[in-house]
Amino acid sequence: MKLHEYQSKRFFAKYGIPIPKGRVAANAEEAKHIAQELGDRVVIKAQVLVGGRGKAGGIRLAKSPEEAEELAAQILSMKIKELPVRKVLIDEAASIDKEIYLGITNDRSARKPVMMASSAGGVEIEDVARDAPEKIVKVYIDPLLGLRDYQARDIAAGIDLPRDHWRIFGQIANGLWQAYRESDATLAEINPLVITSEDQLLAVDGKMVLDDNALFRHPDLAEMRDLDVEDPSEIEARKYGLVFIKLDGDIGCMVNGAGLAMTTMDIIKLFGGSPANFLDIGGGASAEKVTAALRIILTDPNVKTVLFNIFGGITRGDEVARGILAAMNEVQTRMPMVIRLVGTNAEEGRQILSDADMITAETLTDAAKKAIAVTKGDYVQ
Amino acid sequence: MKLHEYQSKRFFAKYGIPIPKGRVAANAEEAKHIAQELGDRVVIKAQVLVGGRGKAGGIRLAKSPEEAEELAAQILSMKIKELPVRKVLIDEAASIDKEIYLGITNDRSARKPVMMASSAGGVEIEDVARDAPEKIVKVYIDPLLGLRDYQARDIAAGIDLPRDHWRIFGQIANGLWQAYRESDATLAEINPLVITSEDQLLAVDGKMVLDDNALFRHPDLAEMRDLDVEDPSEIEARKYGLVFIKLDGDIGCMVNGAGLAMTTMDIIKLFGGSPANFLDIGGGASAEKVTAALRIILTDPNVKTVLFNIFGGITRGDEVARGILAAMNEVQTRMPMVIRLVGTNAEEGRQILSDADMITAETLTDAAKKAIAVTKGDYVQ
Amino acid sequence: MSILVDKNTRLLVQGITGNEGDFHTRQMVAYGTKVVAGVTPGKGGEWVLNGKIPVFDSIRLAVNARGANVSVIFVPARFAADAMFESADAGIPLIVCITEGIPVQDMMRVRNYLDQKGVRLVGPNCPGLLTPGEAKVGIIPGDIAIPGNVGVVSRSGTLTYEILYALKQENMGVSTCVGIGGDPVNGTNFVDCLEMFEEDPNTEQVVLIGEIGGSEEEKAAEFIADRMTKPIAGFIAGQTAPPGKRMGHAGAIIEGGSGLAADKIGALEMAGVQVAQHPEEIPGMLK
Amino acid sequence: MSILVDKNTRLLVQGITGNEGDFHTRQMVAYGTKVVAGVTPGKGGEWVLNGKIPVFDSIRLAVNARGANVSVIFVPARFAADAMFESADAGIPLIVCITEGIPVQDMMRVRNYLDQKGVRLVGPNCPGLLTPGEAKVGIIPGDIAIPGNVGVVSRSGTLTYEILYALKQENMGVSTCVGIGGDPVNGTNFVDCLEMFEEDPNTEQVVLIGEIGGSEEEKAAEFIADRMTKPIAGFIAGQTAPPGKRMGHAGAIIEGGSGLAADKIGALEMAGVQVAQHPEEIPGMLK
Repeated sequence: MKLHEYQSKRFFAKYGIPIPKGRVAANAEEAKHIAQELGDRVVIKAQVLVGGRGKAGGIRLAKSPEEAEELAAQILSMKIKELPVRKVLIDEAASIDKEIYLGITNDRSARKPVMMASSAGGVEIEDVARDAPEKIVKVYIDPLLGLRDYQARDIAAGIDLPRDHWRIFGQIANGLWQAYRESDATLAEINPLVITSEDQLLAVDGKMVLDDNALFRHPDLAEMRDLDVEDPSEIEARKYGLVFIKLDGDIGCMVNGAGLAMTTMDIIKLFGGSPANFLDIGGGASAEKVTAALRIILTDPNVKTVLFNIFGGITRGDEVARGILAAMNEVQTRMPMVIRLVGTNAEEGRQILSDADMITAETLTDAAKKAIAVTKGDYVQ
Repeated sequence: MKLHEYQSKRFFAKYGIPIPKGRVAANAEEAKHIAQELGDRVVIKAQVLVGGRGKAGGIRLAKSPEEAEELAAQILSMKIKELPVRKVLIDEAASIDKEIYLGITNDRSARKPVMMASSAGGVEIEDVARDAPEKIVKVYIDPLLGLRDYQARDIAAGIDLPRDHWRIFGQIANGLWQAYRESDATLAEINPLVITSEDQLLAVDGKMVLDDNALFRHPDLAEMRDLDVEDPSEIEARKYGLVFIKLDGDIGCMVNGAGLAMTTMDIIKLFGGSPANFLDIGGGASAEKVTAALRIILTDPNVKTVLFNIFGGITRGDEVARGILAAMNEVQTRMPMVIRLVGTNAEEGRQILSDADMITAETLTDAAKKAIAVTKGDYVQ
Repeated sequence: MSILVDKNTRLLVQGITGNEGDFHTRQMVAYGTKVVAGVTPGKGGEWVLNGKIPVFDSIRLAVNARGANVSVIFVPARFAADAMFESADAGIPLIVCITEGIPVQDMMRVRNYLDQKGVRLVGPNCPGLLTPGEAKVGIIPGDIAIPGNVGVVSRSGTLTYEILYALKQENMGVSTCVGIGGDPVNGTNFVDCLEMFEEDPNTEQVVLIGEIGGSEEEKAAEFIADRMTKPIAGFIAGQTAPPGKRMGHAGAIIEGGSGLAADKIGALEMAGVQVAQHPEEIPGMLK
Repeated sequence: MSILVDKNTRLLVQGITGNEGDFHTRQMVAYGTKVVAGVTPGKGGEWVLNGKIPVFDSIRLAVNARGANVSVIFVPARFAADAMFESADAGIPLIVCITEGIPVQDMMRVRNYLDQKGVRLVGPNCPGLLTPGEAKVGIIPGDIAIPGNVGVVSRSGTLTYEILYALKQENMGVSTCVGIGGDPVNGTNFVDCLEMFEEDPNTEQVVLIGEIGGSEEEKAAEFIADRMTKPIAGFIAGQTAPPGKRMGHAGAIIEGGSGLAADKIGALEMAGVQVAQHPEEIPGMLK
């Protein structure tokens, strides 16, 4: 789950990281008031959970409250990468001498958090990693011990930060570690961390991504979730404990297990079809879950066929078949269905489904080929 | 540094440990008001930093605000083990079904914090350790990982706590760990942790001892230091970076180094004398420190002789001697002095002191014997 | 022979009285696995499975009383880290964690702690281990594999079953199947398993099932090129997965252009692994 | 021969530009110790001691450039834990921490971490190490000991000097003197040193100087009874110390009736140690 810039920065501030004075506005008039309070020059920043706001015109400098009002109105009427801008952050404008990148993320190979910094701030760290990897300094943090002071100094030295900033940089690095740690973040990033012309360090932009699995520990942060960023079917799927990801093909997929679901998509593609989605219904295949999953798949107008791929495992195939039938009955659709069922009592299950006029398959390849044929209209029983 | 009961309990409450409603009063009238607010039955508890308050009459139950006022007045006029009672805590009285001990301290052998609990609460844990050690359950806490939930459960099971209290006990144990950890305590203790007749867990008494070496991290806690508990000369000594402990003999000791200072006391005793104090003036022997130390020793009317034992080490003996003379000059005393000086240029140093009519010695035994002789009035040059 | 679990496995089930724990304990016992104890805090003293298996309040009590040498974890995600710490502290040398959805920072702490203690972890978010005919530790259906000489290691659940099922259809047996799990930070990885399979005299060939995300398949390829003598067939799921999306498994995500299926397939093929286009090709690739 | 430090010691000084660090670095260099580098964050690039010793911003830089194998710490107490972590992470195998007044919870974390890494710590709150004629690491005055066959281990500072001085007066030489420090949680303890002295061919007898507080002397007595063949003379300071008071050293306190000098003396005597009534008796007890 991503936090907005203003949420991230407020959270950082709790851990002693200096941020610009600023507030959030949902309309132009509010923006004007905030600009009046803050004084001369303010920055109006679109609060959307995608990159590239700047290029899209979502970050603008205003030299008067009136200009702030006008620009806020403009930005609030924009869509950036299809996401509507619902809020703008009005920040005191900083005069920037130098921009630094400072972030923490999980390094899965090292199984440790890694703090990264670069003297090339203000651009995406991935771009720096590609174009000038030598500019990135990394330290691995022992998850049981936390960031140590010497590590923050090593980073400061590594990005050639002037020595008179080392102490405050150490505090900021430690604050960022605390923020990351206390929120169960998977990413906590200040980009840019600027040195102002008054020689102060200031976190001008901030970004946090939280671990969805850890939100139970952070109900206050979980409440900040912005649903705009997600496809409505993906949100709907989460309610039922399903994982759904919309794609642009025409064969809807319903599979139990993430690896098998990916494999099902791959095999459809391999034989010339195109998957409409990734959908993992998880363990078992209860009528309730199948019903919800089917409804979600059918909201996609591109879908021409639905392919079920259920590896029964411990669940019996006849039970799965009955669950599917119950779901069909509930949803009432005429969409063609290809169902592959494997495992204990799979034959009985397939018989039940055949009897109900569904297309069944035994192997994965067979199922994929049948689904493609049905979609293309050249399926022959 | 010890915290008072009310300070400890307030600190515990920050970490989610349930404590009785209550407030502190410095006079009887306040005590009455607090009792009125709290309702029926209150406990009036002397806030002094010594054990045995209860036996001394420093903890009393009041059944009305008027009784609270009267008892508070009594307690506030007491001295407990020579310490004046300056504050009383007025707590809502709990109806107690069962008393538990729960504490964390440092185990120096294990080099880990240890959490201890006992179903025999309400008495000193040292007494339980002596009389019924099998009643004490201990778990060692990995200082890098912290208390784990299963350890709290192990404790709950170990003291036969009914299972329906395990969850809340786990929260209390974790809160106590956090309190200990966040305050750099060397002891954090709830005694008793009671089960009330309403079947609630409640920390009725609390005690914290903080690590003096870590107080720089906790300026808010450091401010709570109660100077009543310490000898005024010990407080004065701390100001100068000296460690002074008053004893009841008549030979004042001034030594550089803690081990040597103890040894000097031991050797005085060995040869039939009696040390008036432990005093470690630390590294070197600057005139300023020696002056302060001498003043502190001389505040003790029992002192008849002062024995200096300075192992010069890297500091030159002649410099030490001049420092001592400067201090003498400053303090202006006629107290007899025996001075033992060893190390580089020690001979020159001893010469300087002899010339100034002081008694010098080369060995530790010689010095002790001379000091004892001077004290007894039978010293012959 | 086999790796990790066999007929000497004395299994302890953490969370034995929960729905999952209860169901799968029955399955494991039915398979013939020696389940010696269960642990559910607060339920110590009960007996489950018709009085066959004693339940303890803590791992230490269970280990003292019953001498378990493997623990399998079915407790909910929010309690799973503690369950692993408890097992490790009680001296269990092999922990198999089935639980899905454990916070990744928990897993970083757990993994670093277990490494210090020299405790092996399989999972989390994995189907567990199966040594056909000897022991089933976790949730892999027992009837889809027969004993044999193929070692199977996989990041996936049902996809693994798919492979086992396909092998069984061709009458090919398995030495041990290890589901290492789909989380970004886990215990035992591909290289660990390949090393054990290389050492295991009863494993003659290996199947490796990877997926998008991370770089464990690339590390496996490196190890295979350097050290493996036994033939390997592989499959990588997620060739059609879009970047930036977690494909069900917390670890299955293409990030900043890394973790792509194509890169993994390339690395494995360079190391001499036969990579299948779909799982049903696997049996045909083995001898 | 000797233990821990000798002429192959390549020493790094943490906090070299502070008053203490500067003063004692001069003393150590004057003694002949090979001081190869200093570290003071923010002063990297400077040279101290008339341009003889380079200063680095971090231990890693210093180790990379100068190959230090021992580090001695003179930084203030609030920075000392970090200094020890930094040295350990940079791969220094022996850390000698002179600093006094380090919070005990810091020391518990440091000690547990160093143990994981297999790093040896001497101190904190100690005078350091002296192998007469070879290396002086810390603040023990070099001129109060001559080379010889007596190993000295002590919890104290100036009291240790007292013993060294007394030995020198009798023309008795020292193999290595180890000040293990007066803090309740420290690194190397009596048993560690006794074990090393027992192994060291050049040490023929040992002096052990303990004090009140803790139970390290009792553990030493146990080790001596079980394992030591070399003769030992000892002294315990604090026989007249009142209970409940910290006698200068953070670790020198009699708590709840334990840590008493009498108990320690008794235990050592039971183990065959000759315990002196005062330090000046020690030389006469040795052969």
